Amino acid sequence: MVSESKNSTKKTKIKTLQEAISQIPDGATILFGGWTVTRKPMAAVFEIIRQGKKDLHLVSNPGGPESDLLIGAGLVGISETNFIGHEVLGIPYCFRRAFEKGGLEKTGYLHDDWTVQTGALRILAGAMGIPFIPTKSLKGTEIIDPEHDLLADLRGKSKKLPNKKVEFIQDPFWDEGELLLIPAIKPDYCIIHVPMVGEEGTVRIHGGLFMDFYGALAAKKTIVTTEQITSEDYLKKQPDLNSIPAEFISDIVEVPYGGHPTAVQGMYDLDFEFFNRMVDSTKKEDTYVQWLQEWIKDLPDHDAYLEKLGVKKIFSLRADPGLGYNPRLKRKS
Amino acid sequence: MVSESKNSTKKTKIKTLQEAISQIPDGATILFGGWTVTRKPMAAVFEIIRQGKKDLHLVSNPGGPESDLLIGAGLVGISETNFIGHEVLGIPYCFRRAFEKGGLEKTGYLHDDWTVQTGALRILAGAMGIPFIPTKSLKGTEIIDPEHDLLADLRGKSKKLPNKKVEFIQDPFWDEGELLLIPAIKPDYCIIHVPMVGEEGTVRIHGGLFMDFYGALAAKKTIVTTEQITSEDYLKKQPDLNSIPAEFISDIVEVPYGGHPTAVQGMYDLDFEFFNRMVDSTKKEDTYVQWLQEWIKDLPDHDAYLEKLGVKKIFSLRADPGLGYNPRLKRKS
Amino acid sequence: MSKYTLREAMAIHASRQIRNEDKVIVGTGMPLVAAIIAKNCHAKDAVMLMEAGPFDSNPLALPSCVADPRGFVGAPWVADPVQMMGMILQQGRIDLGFLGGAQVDKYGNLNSTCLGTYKNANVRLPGSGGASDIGAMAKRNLIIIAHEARRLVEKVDYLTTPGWMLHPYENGKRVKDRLVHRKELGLWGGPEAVVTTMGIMKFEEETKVMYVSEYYADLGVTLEMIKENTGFAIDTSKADQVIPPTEDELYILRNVADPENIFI
Amino acid sequence: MSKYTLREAMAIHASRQIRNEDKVIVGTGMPLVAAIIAKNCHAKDAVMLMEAGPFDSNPLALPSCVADPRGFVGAPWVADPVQMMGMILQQGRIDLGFLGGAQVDKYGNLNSTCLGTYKNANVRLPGSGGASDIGAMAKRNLIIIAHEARRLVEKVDYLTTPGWMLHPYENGKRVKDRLVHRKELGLWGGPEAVVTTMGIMKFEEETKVMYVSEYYADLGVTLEMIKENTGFAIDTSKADQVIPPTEDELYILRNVADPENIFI
Repeated sequence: MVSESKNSTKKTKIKTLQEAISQIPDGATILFGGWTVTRKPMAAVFEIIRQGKKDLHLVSNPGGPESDLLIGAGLVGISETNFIGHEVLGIPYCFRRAFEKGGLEKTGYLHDDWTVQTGALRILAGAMGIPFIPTKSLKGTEIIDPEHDLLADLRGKSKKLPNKKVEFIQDPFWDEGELLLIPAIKPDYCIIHVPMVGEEGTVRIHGGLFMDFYGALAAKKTIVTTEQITSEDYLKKQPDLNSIPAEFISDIVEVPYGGHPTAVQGMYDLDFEFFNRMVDSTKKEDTYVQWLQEWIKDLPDHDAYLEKLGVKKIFSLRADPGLGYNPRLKRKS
Repeated sequence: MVSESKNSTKKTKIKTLQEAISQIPDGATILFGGWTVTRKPMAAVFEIIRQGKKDLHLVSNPGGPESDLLIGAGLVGISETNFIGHEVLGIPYCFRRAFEKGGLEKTGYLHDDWTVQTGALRILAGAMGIPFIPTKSLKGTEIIDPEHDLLADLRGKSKKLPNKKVEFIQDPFWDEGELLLIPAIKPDYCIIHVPMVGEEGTVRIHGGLFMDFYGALAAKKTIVTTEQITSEDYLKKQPDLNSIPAEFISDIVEVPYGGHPTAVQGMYDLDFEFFNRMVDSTKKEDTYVQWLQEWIKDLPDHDAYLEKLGVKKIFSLRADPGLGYNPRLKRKS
Repeated sequence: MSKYTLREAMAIHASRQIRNEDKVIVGTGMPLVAAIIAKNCHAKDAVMLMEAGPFDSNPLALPSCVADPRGFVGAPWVADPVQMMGMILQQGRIDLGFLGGAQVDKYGNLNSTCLGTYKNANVRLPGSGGASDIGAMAKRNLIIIAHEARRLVEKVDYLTTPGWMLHPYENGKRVKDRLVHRKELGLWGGPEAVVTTMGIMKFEEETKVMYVSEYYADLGVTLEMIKENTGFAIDTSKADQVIPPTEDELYILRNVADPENIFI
Repeated sequence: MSKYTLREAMAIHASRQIRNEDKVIVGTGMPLVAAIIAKNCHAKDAVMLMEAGPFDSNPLALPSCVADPRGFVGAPWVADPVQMMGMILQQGRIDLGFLGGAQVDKYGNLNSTCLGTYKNANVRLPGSGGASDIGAMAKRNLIIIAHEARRLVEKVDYLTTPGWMLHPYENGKRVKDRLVHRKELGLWGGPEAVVTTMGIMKFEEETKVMYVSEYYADLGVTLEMIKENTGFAIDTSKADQVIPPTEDELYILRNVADPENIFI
């Protein structure tokens, strides 16, 4: 009934990675999609490092290599998250160093600990446009101990932080006793990496969505990097498979292997070899500086990164289309 | 890695409609899936009428013909809902009668008005296992006026009702001012009708899920009636298309055209002719009694209902597989 | 020029309130008709949403209701009501809401619950549905209603959907002798226009009282007729004649939006 | 009988805690290995869940983490973390949680946040992840940890995940001189067993203090060794020898669950 060939006045959202990242100001609150070592928007993270964005406020829940690498590069002021780590791929050395041996005092890095559930619910509340949401978690833990609240001095002053970490409340409705209210997360930017986006922004993700849908809604702007841009008409044929509508995507960037070295289900597996070398480099500040120089700063852009990676490596990571990962990959070095 | 041919100890959930409905006690709180005149579990509703369940407590949000017909049959004690109606298909006469001209005093029917958003959030809170959730809706309306709260006398006494209708709260986190807390809905039973279920209970719904997923989680038990039972192996091939996991389904009942006379996207369209006659009958108590006798009570079961409907009628409603509805159906009589 | 009815005029003038690129949430009936006209005329990029789930709907046939499979055709994504009403709407991401109702008062408050008293109604209506939420949380709202004195009233029998001026609650009780601007309750948005079968009403900037902005002079409607058919004293001093429906709009309404004459 | 290691014994004894038809939520590492053993041995109907989304996972290869595409294979449905942790877990629908950590204390409280003081840690760990939530809200919990005196401690350096006895909060402050049963805080469930590299610990019905229930006598573990390697005085008076791993279990562990030796 509505004519297919609209005389659209819409501006294209398609940008280069440099353009998309350059709009992010220092101090921005950023939620990275994906989950620890899966489908993280690594090309975008590397471009953030290249552009040297400062004083970033990370709210990924959980964080993975993107958080550890940004902390190690000295670009993070605050992180509100339930986890920063590489799962079985090693220790998040940069994050560890930031805490240990007077690290916090030296760097001024502020960390706020949460849990997977409460981190997810805080993003959900952001997506819902409500300032808080109740949870039955956290009771009896030290996560809510005000003595450990590194953000205490900023609360009530910074508009980017909730006035309190949590609030206790008695259930007025069903006699369920005491529970906690936790504040919404309100990111300036959400950055996600996905297998497929329509030219207007409809997102299709295979398998786990993780927090990407909620993050895209919670954020003021959402930048999506994608393996490929496809036609909206193709995606419309199976709307039940689409994950985020175009209206909540601000910028579209095509970056093949933009999740490397993390895994993108159905596209390519985790690059265990590369990942291990990357994590190894973070063991010490100077080796990490070298790694950053070699793999990020000396390269002008993601294309150059891929060229350096090489065709053989890229093809070796390809996922089995039936399984979504690469069953022939050697996982243990 | 896990062997496909499990030596399962699981009991089958597959039952007859009579068996599934007979477990429901009088006074049960029931959430019917679907949305107004789409994908309502009508065969189950008709069986509830046949079995004469009394004093039901309905929490469908919104309600459609199922609510109006049950109210008209004198089987409903309480309804907490944002809407009871047939959309463009006429007036919900039974519900209207219950309110008008001393109807409430005569029948003792208690109605509690909500909105689509707050009805949905109340079910979401139930699915989340939290006793309440905040909303920015309802402010300034009479929906929250305690003078209109027909359930006021029962609150604090009945364990099936929240102690209060709403609670005002000041946002302690983001200076967003006053908003409302609304109580979770905790149904005893959720009853949904779907196109397809695996033999263990994995549900696949095409198009709109409405509140079915949340309802299935919020309820203590979920009965699913389905056009067809299929194999779990078939459904596993595209997990991204599945809607509710088997673990949250208690009972499975195969009832072809179990949504009739409402529409089931991709299967059959709304039976406008039948629906109109049904609604016409509800204009007066005696004509509705006759309709109930003819179409429900005089028929032993859903099979007999379908036989009475006839093959020609059934085939005439079939949806175009590309469109999901029947474009040739005459909608206006 | 073709002849057209007051109801057709209402649908077309309502459609003109939709701007290109608006995300507009529409309900069953005239709102759907108006949105489809707009998408086929001046607002091709408008994104049509429905509370039951369709998102960016591009239907080939007029949906009977917001959950009709017809409304899911051409939609690139399907929401559930929690996502649509609890996230997208509540976050303030919907530009325009389309509302109907049995009564509207001079402040744009709507009633779709009951006529008479709540507990012993003369007429019990289906209830809010999503109207109250949309009235509270869309950035702008548009009301469509037949122009009759029993519908455009001084005060609605029951306030289902918030307009501009509202009774606040204090200590859980509705303060009936005080009216405040919706902003004082933390509500954004508000009704922008009321499109009736006689014209287009808007609201005074200061007082938020309804006045006649345009009227269907082309259909013989006079300002006197509007006064007679309005249940409160309405200012007609600023009223202009509407720009009549175009041939294109009428064609789209009759042949594309509602060829089955379901709502028109 | 084949030889096997303490770590292999730990994986197999942990797997035995899983009952058929349990809905069990597992994390990266040993929990995944144990769950896969259970599903291939005595608990074929167990439903394996992961916090990142996989629901009823039936992997063909050991997932590297809870978001690894390997974990999505054979799953009939995929949750998002709000659904998994904010709905399914919080509603009390998960039967068994599998937890690890850097320290566990005598009440089954776990630490996965830091060693030393929070603000100036000796070792900063990745943080709770889903552990704290699972410890709070699964119906039963199982802890897997290497048996070392620095890990089984009198009191955890930081309480990430609630066990049995907890300091309550009053007026927003943690009351450090009072310990209460988790039920007093409205928490259900609680840790059922701690499976280590030396044996299986349980908790006294009354005091909720950890004791030795079974030990790996088959591997030469003695009760003295357990006492020496436990950071608090542990009751060994009720300890039985475990039933050793079967050939089947060892075969499954080595050839099906973790043939790549990723965690074992």
